[in-house]
Amino acid sequence: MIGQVPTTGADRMQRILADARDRGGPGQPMLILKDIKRHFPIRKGVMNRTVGHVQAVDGVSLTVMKGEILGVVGESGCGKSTLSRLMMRLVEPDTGEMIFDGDLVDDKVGLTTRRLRRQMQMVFQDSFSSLNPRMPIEETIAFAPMMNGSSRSDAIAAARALLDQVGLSAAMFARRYPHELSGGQRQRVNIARALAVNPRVVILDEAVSALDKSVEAQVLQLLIRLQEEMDLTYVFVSHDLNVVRYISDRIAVMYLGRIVETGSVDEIWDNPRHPYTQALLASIPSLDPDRRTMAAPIYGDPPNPINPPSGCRFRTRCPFAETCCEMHDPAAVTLPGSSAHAVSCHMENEASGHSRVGTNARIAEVTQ
Amino acid sequence: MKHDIIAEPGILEVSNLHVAFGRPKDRVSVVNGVDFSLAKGEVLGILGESGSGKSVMLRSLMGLFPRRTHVTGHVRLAGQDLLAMDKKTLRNIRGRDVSMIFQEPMTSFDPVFTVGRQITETIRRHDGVSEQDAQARALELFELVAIPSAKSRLTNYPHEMSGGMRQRVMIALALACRPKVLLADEPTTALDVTVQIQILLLLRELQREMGMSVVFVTHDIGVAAEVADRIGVMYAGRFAELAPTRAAILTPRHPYTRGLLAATIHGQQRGDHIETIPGAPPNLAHLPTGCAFAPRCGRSVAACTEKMPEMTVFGKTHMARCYNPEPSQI
Amino acid sequence: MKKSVTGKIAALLIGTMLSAGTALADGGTLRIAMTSSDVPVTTGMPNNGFEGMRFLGYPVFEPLVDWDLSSADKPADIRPGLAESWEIDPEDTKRWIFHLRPDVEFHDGSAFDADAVVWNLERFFDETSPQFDQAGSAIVRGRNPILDSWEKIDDMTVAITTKYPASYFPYIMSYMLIASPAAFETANSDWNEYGKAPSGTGPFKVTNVTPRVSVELSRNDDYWNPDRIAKLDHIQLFPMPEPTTRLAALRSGQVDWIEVPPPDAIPGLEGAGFNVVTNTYPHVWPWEFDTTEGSPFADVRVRQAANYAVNREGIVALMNGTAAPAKGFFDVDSPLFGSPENDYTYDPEKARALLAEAGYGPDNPVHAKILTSTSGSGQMLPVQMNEYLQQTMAESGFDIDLEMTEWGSLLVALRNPPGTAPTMDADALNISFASSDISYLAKYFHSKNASPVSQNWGAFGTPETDALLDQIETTFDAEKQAELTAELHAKIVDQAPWLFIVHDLNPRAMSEHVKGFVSAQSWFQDLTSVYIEE
Amino acid sequence: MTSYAKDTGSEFPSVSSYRDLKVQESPGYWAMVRKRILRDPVTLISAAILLVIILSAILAPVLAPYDPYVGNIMTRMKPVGFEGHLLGTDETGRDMLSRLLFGGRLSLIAGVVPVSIALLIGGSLGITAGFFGGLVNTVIMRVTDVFYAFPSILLAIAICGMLGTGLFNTLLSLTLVFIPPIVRISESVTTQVRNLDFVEAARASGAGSFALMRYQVLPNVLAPILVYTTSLVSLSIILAAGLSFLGLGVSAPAAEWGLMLNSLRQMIYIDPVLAALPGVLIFATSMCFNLISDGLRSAMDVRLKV
Amino acid sequence: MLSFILRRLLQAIPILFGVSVMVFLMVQMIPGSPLDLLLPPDASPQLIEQMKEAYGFDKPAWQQYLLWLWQLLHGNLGYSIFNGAPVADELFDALGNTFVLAIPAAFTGFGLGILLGVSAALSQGGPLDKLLSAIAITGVSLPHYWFAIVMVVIFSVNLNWLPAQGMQFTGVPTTLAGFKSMILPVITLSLIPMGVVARVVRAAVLEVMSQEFVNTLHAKGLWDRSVLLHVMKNAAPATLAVMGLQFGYLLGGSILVETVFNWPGSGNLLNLAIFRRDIPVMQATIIVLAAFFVLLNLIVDIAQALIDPRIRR
Repeated sequence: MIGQVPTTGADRMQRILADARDRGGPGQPMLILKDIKRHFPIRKGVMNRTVGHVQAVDGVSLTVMKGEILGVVGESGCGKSTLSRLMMRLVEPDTGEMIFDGDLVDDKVGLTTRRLRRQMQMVFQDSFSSLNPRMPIEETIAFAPMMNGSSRSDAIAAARALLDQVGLSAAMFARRYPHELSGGQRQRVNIARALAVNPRVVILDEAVSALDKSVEAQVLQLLIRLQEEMDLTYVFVSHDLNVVRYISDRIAVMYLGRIVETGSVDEIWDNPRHPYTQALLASIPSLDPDRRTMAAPIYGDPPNPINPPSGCRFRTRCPFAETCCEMHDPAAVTLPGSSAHAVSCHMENEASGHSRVGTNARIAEVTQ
Repeated sequence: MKHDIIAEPGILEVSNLHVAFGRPKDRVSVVNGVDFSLAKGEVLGILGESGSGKSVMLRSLMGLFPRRTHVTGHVRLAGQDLLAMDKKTLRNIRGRDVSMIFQEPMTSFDPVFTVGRQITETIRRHDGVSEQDAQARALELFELVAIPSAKSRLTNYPHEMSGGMRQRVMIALALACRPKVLLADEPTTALDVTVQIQILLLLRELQREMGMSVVFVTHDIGVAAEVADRIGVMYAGRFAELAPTRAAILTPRHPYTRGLLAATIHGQQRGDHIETIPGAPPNLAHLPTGCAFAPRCGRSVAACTEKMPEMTVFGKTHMARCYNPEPSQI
Repeated sequence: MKKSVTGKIAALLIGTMLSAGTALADGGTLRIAMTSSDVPVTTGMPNNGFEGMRFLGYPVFEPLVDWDLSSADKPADIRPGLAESWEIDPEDTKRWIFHLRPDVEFHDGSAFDADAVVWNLERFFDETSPQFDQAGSAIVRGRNPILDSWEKIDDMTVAITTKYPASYFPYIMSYMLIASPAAFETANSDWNEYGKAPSGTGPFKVTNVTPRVSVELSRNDDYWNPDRIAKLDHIQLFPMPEPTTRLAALRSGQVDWIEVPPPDAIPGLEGAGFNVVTNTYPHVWPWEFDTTEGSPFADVRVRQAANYAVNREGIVALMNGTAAPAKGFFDVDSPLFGSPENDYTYDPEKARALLAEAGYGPDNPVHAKILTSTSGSGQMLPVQMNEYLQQTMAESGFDIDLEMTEWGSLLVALRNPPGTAPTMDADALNISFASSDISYLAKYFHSKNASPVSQNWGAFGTPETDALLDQIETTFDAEKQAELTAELHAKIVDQAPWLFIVHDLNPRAMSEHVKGFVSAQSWFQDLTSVYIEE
Repeated sequence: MTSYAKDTGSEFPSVSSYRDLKVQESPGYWAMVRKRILRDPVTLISAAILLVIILSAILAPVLAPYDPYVGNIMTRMKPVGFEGHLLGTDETGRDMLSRLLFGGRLSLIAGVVPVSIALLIGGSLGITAGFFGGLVNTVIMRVTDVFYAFPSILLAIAICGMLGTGLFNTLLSLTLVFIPPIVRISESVTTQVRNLDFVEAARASGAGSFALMRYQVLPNVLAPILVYTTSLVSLSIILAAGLSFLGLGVSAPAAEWGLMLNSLRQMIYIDPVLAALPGVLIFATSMCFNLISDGLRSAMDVRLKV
Repeated sequence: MLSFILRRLLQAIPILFGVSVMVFLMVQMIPGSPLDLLLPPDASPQLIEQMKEAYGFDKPAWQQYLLWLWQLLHGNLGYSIFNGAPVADELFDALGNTFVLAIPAAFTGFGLGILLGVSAALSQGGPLDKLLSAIAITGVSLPHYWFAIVMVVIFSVNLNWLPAQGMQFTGVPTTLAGFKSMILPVITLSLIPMGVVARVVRAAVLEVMSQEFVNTLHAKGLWDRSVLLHVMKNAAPATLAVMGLQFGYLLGGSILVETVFNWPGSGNLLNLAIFRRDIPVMQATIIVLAAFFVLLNLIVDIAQALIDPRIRR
């Protein structure tokens, strides 16, 4: 694969399907999450009883298509990092299932975690803490292949090749330690490490968030290039809407452990339907001194995920909240006309009884 | 260095500020000659990447240095040189005439005292009022920064509050004694975007109401654009460019400013070309002679590697430190 | 006015300071630092060995048969105590009749009589009696294993029967002290309570007990024997197991009298004006050889060789003159010493010759392991002394291996036959013994008393010595008995079941203010003659 | 920083060509620690003194002018500088210098051996507990808590007092004393490291628990555990000497500093200098270990973040 | 907070249980019979059996344990084999005597330690820091039993200012002589806590001072003493933890100092009990000291939680 020239979409799909590991064919999404839940218990009191749960991920269903870049966006505490770890099986889900290229991920009957991880890798946000400070970086990169049976010399050679490929001169950097690198360089190493097992899917958990602006762009471009060259599928998790917009084909918006809206980049940007998505977009600083933001679209911080609001979780900050929002969880509604655009809001659901159903209410109208 | 851009002396005058850390033999220069003047009621946004010295510069405006810091230059607040004054006077000024907001609202509060106590102690320190009066003032401040159920919030410990609330408390604390100058060190970086905008708007509003001068340090151009009247772009401990916000963003003259703007992802879509600045910020311990940006600069000329360019004034209020500035464009 | 108050306070303070440094002068208080690690039990049967008897036994309580401690010049012997006289039942050599002393009162005012004696016998020998004293019983029975039964003949006469005839029975009876039955009732029949305010008949009364800290004795003005009414007002007894601590306490004036000062400190003490009193007493510091098969000391020649290999003068020098050479169980000057063939001088040549005879040589030294303790009652300076023995005996062809344990373990080892685990494979034990009377001879050297029965640890025994011992036990004529004893002792010296090393000279150091002390040749001392002169 | 240029290129040499690539070496963590220690005079001097003490203990048979167990009763308790005896003689006339030299052996053994064994056992237990967490952690840590409920000196004395005297029992009791604190410290640093992203990342690579512990966790927890452990050596020396001092440690005639201190105690009124010598050595050795521990701590406490 | 305290109390129970098992097991390891020392050397086998029965040593170990535990839970610490006295009386007397030393030693050691530690931290890197740190490290490196002897030689024997040994009072000192008898033991005992606390405080204060909020405090214009108050309160939990441990060591570790000064404290009692193989006394002393140590740690936990609200969970 190394050394191949990026090609266009149809060719790409051809090559993705040509991978010997492909099992599901063109119609099969790379990854399907079905109603995944993960709650972390909180222990308290005299007997150390469980008195509550952090509802980190609370019923997420998501589909990642082959070869696409799915952006997952949300604020801190919305569960997006837990979602990444759930996909990698670093955290086991309480309920729900995950299907990888048609195979159920399950250590007993389906694709084992170990085999899953040969096809799926992850890049963490903190470039420093995700590298072993006592290991030269080439060994960090070679670690996974060695654990999967490569000889040491093969793995090291491949690691050095990867270093060059992610833009770090192997001759200069291979034996360096993480503290000798800058943040951007470290993140390149992390990317190389993820690619070392030749995965099909890479989960990028806030992979560029800690970088300086000038470096962020470099790394993003590197990611895009690698994705094209190596025919990868990305799940790109970030809080930065600008970056998500730039890199993604599709976007999923998360709020308090749930997906509230999914759709193509353009759909989300041009026609955000969920009030939260609208608020997010409206909160981005304008970068135009002549058109400064005059009012905050919503007020307050996201609620504590330990005791999330009943019904629609956004209702406590939503200007359109009504009783039905408190009573019922909104189901995901696929918007007519755009098969990929789905929203979990009572205002999109005729049966919900919300007074603004069908009005296409805009949060900007309320706040201005 | 004198500059005639602002006619009357500002509330805060900084001249030839140098800050270096460490023992003489392994000294690292972090701030390498900063000059600026802050007018009354002005918001100066200072933009820079990590390691540009922006945070250290900001803290030195208050005389806050770690151990073994070597400082030269002048920081004049209403004519008084903060760096030359005795400890006692400086302490009387801190928190009263100049106050500060920090980046991480979690770590900026003492975790073992209630937030109310942390505000009242400042009020009592500077105004010498009774605890009761101080509490009443704290409550007012809480209401001013729009903290819901303010009264009960006063008895909260920092860890019991959300990030946005903590930052509001931080602002309340900074405003406790109606300072003339507010120094803000990346106050919204740790916040979510929906909270960030609230804080920015709050700051903007309070600044106008109180007529404060603000120095606002950030790495996010968007944030600077939202609040600043003027933007200074720092690179390797110096201002590369200092210009009114509009000019800085729309017609940057320094290649670094332009590169930064180009590399900032804001509204671009998949496939859009992004011009990136090659390389990484310089190592402060081994700065190149000449312009520190020259090794990464696409417009560098021979002179760039020889001598640091002086601030050049373009138009009335626009300055940049460059031998070969970007052409002015609209 | 104000000034005078201040002055009073100052005077008070100075007074307290002074009192910390010196004794309360009026009437005289003697402060003694004992070697024991605790205050001996005050119930009338003190623990802590003979030191306990010395300070909390005889001064407070009295036996039927007491010790005459009035002379420093001759070995102390028994004298009438609470019994005015005693005799053997002419019809039964096992039955002894004791005539009790009339008009004796306990400290609590109750009368001493035959009932009191019987009550005390029951205390130690009748498990069913309400006053049975477990701890005291163990001590008394250990010292008096032959007592069998008793009977009250009349108010002032008691008869005691032994298990077998034993001529030395009166000596054994000297270790059983008589406590007041009435006081036991006052103490709610609880020996622990009793210990807080005990009552005996002795010249001193116990007036204050602070566990592990001190005991205060006060003069019994109503003592029955006007000649022995104590001169001292009070005696304070402090346990101080550490020699250095005792030394420091004496030198800093905290006490007036310390037992066993470190020998090295004696010249310094004397130089500083302290009196160091030494005298011989019936004590022997030996190695008890394992004489059983398999031990190198099974061979009498090796035992004799060892006795010739010891530089006793060297040890005396090491002990700074606080010890005397021991060439037998008794002191050489004792009439009971007899005339053995062997005179154990320091003679490495003779030792080597004997070893050669026994099959040892320079390339084939005698390997032997000696078990001793790091400290203990009467052990003197076991570490240094044994290390010195180890050094000097090497010249004569002994390769000695020292095993140091603590006092308790050594006592356990003594109770177990050689070769068993508690003895740690030792070929000899180093533990010091009393040699105050002939009752001990049977205990240590009769084969019927081989461990674990009694204290003949090395299972020594020859038909000759056993027969002599049997004869002594049934000989009631003192002169004849002494004759036989001397004969036996000479045989024992020649057989060398022990390595005879030194006799302790029982050093004690006291300040120059302590007067009137007569150092008896005994484990025990009479404190009634002592007084403090400022 | 020329790496950027590579971003746009996409032609790469084949993997096999990297096999013999000449790679610039970089000093690792331990090299940095070494460098920092070499610049720390206090640690270097302590190490030098300690080295002298250790060497003289090892070379005692060569250096000692006399047999440490044989003396002459006629020349006992001679002062420092006495003819033929540089440091005088002890209470049975043995050469002090020889005994102090040999004494270093037992004292150093008593200092180093229990701590080393405790490091091995306690470190393994602690790392295991920290790494696996859950039930394993609970069992190990609760048992440790029980041991921890005894003040260390009390525990050492209790164990020694019950098992009896001797070098072996001393070592055993001290080992038992040091295991719980080492377990605690190992567990806590391991728990910290285990939750770092790089361990997660390595786990995500399919590595087994053993490989994770060996390659990812161990190199990162070793430094703090080692630093802590070296500080225990000093305590161990003092405790061992204290046990001998009480008569519960090694027994005579062994040359051991604590025991010598005890037996020379009575001479403190006669020749305080002589009596003080073993104490001075115990103090010097334990001080050296403490200073080295401090030096290691600051040398290893490299804030690696740039 | 109440639930926190309750939970900590409950957590202490299994530890105490474990401690009791351990103490019992340790005592079981003692070679030989505990009665050996009590019995006369020539005791008959019958007498030995009889004594064993009287003290319950003839029962299987687990029965002995349960019996002991049962008695323990009823506050009965048993009776000394050696002198038959109730262990509790003697032990609580002894503990009192130990406390009389430990409490002033703790005050001295902790006070000096905090003073030293804070002063060193405030002059970090300077000559004062080096000097104070050297004093602290000396405190932890000195064999204090040796130091005690040296002090006795100087102050008691040569200068004759202070008594060489012994406790010159009962209960609490009321006379000058009483106080004087405490001086040397207290100084000796306070040496280690002084060193340890100084080192911990220095580290804790430096750690706190490196935190961002200290900048906030300075930025507020607070006086140094107010900043120090904040720093100290933040450093308090770490300091308290080490003080708790050290106080425990003062109680348990006083054995060496009590031996040198012939002080009738709990260490002395334990030493005696070991020496005499007096099992009930040994067991009781160890378990009471351990229980006290557990209690102490509990108090420290609670105090920490009171100071630092983040710990209350």
